[in-house]
Amino acid sequence: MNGGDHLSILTNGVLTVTLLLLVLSLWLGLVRVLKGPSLEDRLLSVLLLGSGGVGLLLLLSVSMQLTALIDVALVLALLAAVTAAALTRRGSDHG
Amino acid sequence: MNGVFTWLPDLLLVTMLIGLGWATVSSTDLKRAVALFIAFGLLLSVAWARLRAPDLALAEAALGAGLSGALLLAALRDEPSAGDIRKDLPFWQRSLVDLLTVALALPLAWVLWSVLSEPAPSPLAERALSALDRSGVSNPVTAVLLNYRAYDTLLELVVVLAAVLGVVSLGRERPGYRQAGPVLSSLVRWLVPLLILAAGYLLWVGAHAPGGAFQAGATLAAASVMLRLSGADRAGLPVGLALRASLSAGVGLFLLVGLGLMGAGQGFLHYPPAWSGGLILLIESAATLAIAAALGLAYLGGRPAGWEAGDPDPSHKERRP
Amino acid sequence: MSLTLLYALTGAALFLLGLRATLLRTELLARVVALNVSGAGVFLMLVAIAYREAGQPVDPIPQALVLTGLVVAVSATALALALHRQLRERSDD
Amino acid sequence: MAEPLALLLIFIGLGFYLAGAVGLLRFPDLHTRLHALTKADNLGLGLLVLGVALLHGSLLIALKLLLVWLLVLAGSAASAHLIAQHALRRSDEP
Amino acid sequence: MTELLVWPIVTPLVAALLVLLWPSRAASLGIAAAVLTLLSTFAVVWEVSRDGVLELALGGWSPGLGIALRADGLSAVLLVMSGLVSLAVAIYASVYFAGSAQRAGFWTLWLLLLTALHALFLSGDLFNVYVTLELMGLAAVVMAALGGGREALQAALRYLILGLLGSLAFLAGVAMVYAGFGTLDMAALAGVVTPVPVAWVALTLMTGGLLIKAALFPLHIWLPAAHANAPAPVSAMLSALVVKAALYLVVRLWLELFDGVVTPAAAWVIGVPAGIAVIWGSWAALRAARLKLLAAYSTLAQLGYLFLFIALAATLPAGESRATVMTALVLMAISHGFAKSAFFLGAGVVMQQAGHDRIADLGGTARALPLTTFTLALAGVALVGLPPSGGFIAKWQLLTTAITSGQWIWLPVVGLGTLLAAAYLFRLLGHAFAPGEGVGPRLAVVREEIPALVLALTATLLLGLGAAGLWELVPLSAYAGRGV
Repeated sequence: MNGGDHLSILTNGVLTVTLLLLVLSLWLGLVRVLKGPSLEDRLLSVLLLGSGGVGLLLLLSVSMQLTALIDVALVLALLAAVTAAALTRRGSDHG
Repeated sequence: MNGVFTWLPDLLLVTMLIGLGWATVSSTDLKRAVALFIAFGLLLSVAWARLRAPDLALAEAALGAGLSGALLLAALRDEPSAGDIRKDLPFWQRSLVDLLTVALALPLAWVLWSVLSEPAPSPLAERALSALDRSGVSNPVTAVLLNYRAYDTLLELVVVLAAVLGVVSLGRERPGYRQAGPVLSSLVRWLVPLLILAAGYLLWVGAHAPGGAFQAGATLAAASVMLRLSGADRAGLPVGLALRASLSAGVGLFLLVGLGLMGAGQGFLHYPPAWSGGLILLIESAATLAIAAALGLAYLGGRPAGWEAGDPDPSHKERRP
Repeated sequence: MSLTLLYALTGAALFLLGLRATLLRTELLARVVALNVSGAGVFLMLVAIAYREAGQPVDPIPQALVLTGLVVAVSATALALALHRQLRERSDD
Repeated sequence: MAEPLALLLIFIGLGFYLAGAVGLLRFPDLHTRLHALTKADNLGLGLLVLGVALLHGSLLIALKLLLVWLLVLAGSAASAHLIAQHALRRSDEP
Repeated sequence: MTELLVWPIVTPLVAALLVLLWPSRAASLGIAAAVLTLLSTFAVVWEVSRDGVLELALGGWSPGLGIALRADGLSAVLLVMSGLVSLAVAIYASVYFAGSAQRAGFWTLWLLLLTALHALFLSGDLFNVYVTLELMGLAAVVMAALGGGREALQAALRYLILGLLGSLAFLAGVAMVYAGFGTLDMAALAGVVTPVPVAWVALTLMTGGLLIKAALFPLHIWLPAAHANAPAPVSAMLSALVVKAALYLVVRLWLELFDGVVTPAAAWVIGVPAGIAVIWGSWAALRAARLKLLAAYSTLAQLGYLFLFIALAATLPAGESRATVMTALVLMAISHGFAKSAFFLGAGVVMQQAGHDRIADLGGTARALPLTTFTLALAGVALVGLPPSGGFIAKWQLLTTAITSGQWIWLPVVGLGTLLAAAYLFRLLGHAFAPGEGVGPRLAVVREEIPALVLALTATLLLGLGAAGLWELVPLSAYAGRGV
């Protein structure tokens, strides 16, 4: 993922590798979403994807020179908490 | 830095998107499908960021992954515990659909290949950017949404209104949640104020940086969802006329501005350049309110108590044990 | 092959995957999810078309269109789910 | 001098991420997975945030990044708790 | 004076908000809005016939960057039809929904539907068309579900899912247009489209989406249940106007915007399903057990005729003969609009009085409800295409053009369709005139019967005798003849 001008080639290269590794760890997390077996396991990997997504956005904010992506990470973190709450409040909670 | 190496993360991301998409739509277990869909939304948000569309990344984080997920999860609550009832279509219908998919896939891929292989200059994009200083805002996406193509956005707010009026007119809201436990309650206590703050920030920042009414409205609606989850039946929404007024605020103010300008001899939605910044912020504020109310109401899933005069007043309702 | 093309083809694939599943699946919730995936595919095509390499400004018009489309998609999802709930309540009687 | 340090921090942070993901995949039951994941994630993101803050080199951005980290921290703690509770309640029910 | 294009869209929208805020005034606000909207459509058609095509660049930005509203002969005629039908429906609905729980829901959504229709007819921008399609689709689905029964909800859900699929395909086509030609403005597009692969794919995707919404065979499966189970005023709107909106867009795309791309061979892609739709729809209508189902199947057949016109026009070179076919198409479309809305409103009266709409048990209807029976018969005359209705002139034009252009195949199709239509009409009238006690004691329903009768009279007499103006109006096009 090519970046802006004032980062050195080395930094860019390293950032690309880190991006690669982070996406790779999300891949691993995805296997858990697919395998389950319980809903909670899936929730956990959604959690991983949430914090991994935040990490990816922060890395991209550097390599693409786009500080607005930090705001995106902020909103993603907030909404991940909402999703977690919604995921765990289910059928048995009827009033 | 244009070697294959820099491409690997993109390639991985793209395969992950397709794999997740596939797993989502072909999952026979509905709970699994919804969990996968939420994960899909999270990844999509990263993809928007990668394609230099931070406005969309924000909207996806709030709307796609956040609120759609919450809506689907609430719907899942109504499903019988059995979850998946799968009736297969007859063989010939399945083959027909597969045939159709392939018949569309090949020309689509070929055309995309031939059109997008060499980047063509887009005169429209240049016009949009060069007119930016007359638009009243410096974020180009906001300029398109609320100035050049403001009429689209007006109609889009009408779509939201129509959908939520549909939800309301089809039936009553679903039963609320029991009072939350200590963990969830404390989560709500700090998350709701933060969500409201974030919504205000996104609304204000939208004029010159990624953000705007839709992202702000969705974030505000997420606060309402949290309140509902914690056991507050009203989910922070107003009652009766006030609720209906906030729903119509977005479209109403848009029309007021549009028709007001027309009355002043300017033409429908033709902002005078000196005023456009202020008018856009005004419209966006009302739109934020309307979208938040609409999405919050959509999460209730139906007509709340006290929607119209004659409905039972919610304030006199007994607390459930 | 450019980044635009990579993501546009991904969008096309998602569009068709979702389209196929919408036609094949019978449970409503699954069809709604499939429609959302399909919509995401169309949006991805549009945003890919808008993409420009670093150094040039991206085309803001498709991005604004997709923002509109996202809001429309959420509204439609909400309506479909509400209809589904009413139908389920009728069948439970 | 800040750049190499930042990259190093990011790299170590990534190690934690990977470890968390592997733990999620390999550990035998929900509770060990839960702990592995949340601990590794929070540390990993913390280091990553530090590195990214150094690379951006602005105080305002650093504060915002800190906020992001705190949010994820608190959010994941609460979610982990909720998930554990949910699993517990469900195993009580049948 | 082009600012007046805003009024047919904004008037119902403002009224919808007012109804939302003051639900107790819903019916009077609705009727007032319908009157004002009708007046604004008259103003549009007047200006178009005097000055030609009207264009309004919204927000002061030139079309392309901004969005243009455009009115030409085609859109002006459809606007007036929509205005007239909706005023009749409004008066009818003020009685039909009086005191019912669905009242509040009906009026706001009905006004929003009207907004969507008029915005669609006037839109000059493809993405804006997508937004109006979604608005129209969502409002129509909710209205189709208002009956609240299981069948109605099920039909509405299927309508919603297929409708969303249709608009998604349309949007994918719009994306292809933007990728290939770099513009969304319809006039600009008409000037730059060339027969290249991307144009083909874009047209296929957009047309596919629209054909679902216009319910052309075999994509019609959602229509009969959705139209037959909705409340009568809603069925009238859906059958008369909503399917026409999708048809209108197909006409725009095939005969104007992508004029240079459509080949005579491609016309068969629409022509063959259209021919099947004519015969199959009429046959199903003949066999239908319920009155509203008969009307719904007859809509399928009539849509078949309309698509036949498109297929026929697509084989003709641009010029006078093509303009004639297009005018006949418009005449057919509006006369079906008036006739079918009259038919559904009449069926609603029968249903309210008899408590059911089983055709076999309708004996005694003619004696108990002479006015409504007359309305149904008149509307039937226009649907069959007997003189002096507008449908007769249009079908006559279809046949002569088919003969002069050597496409004999359509003659037996039209002939058989007409015979079947006559058969279902006479079967219905036979039952209605039979003695029986099927219909209960007559109540005062004049405010429901008169609007239906006026619509039926418009379809048979007014359009049949006064259609001359159309032949000058419709060929005024905002998009045709811009091609390279």
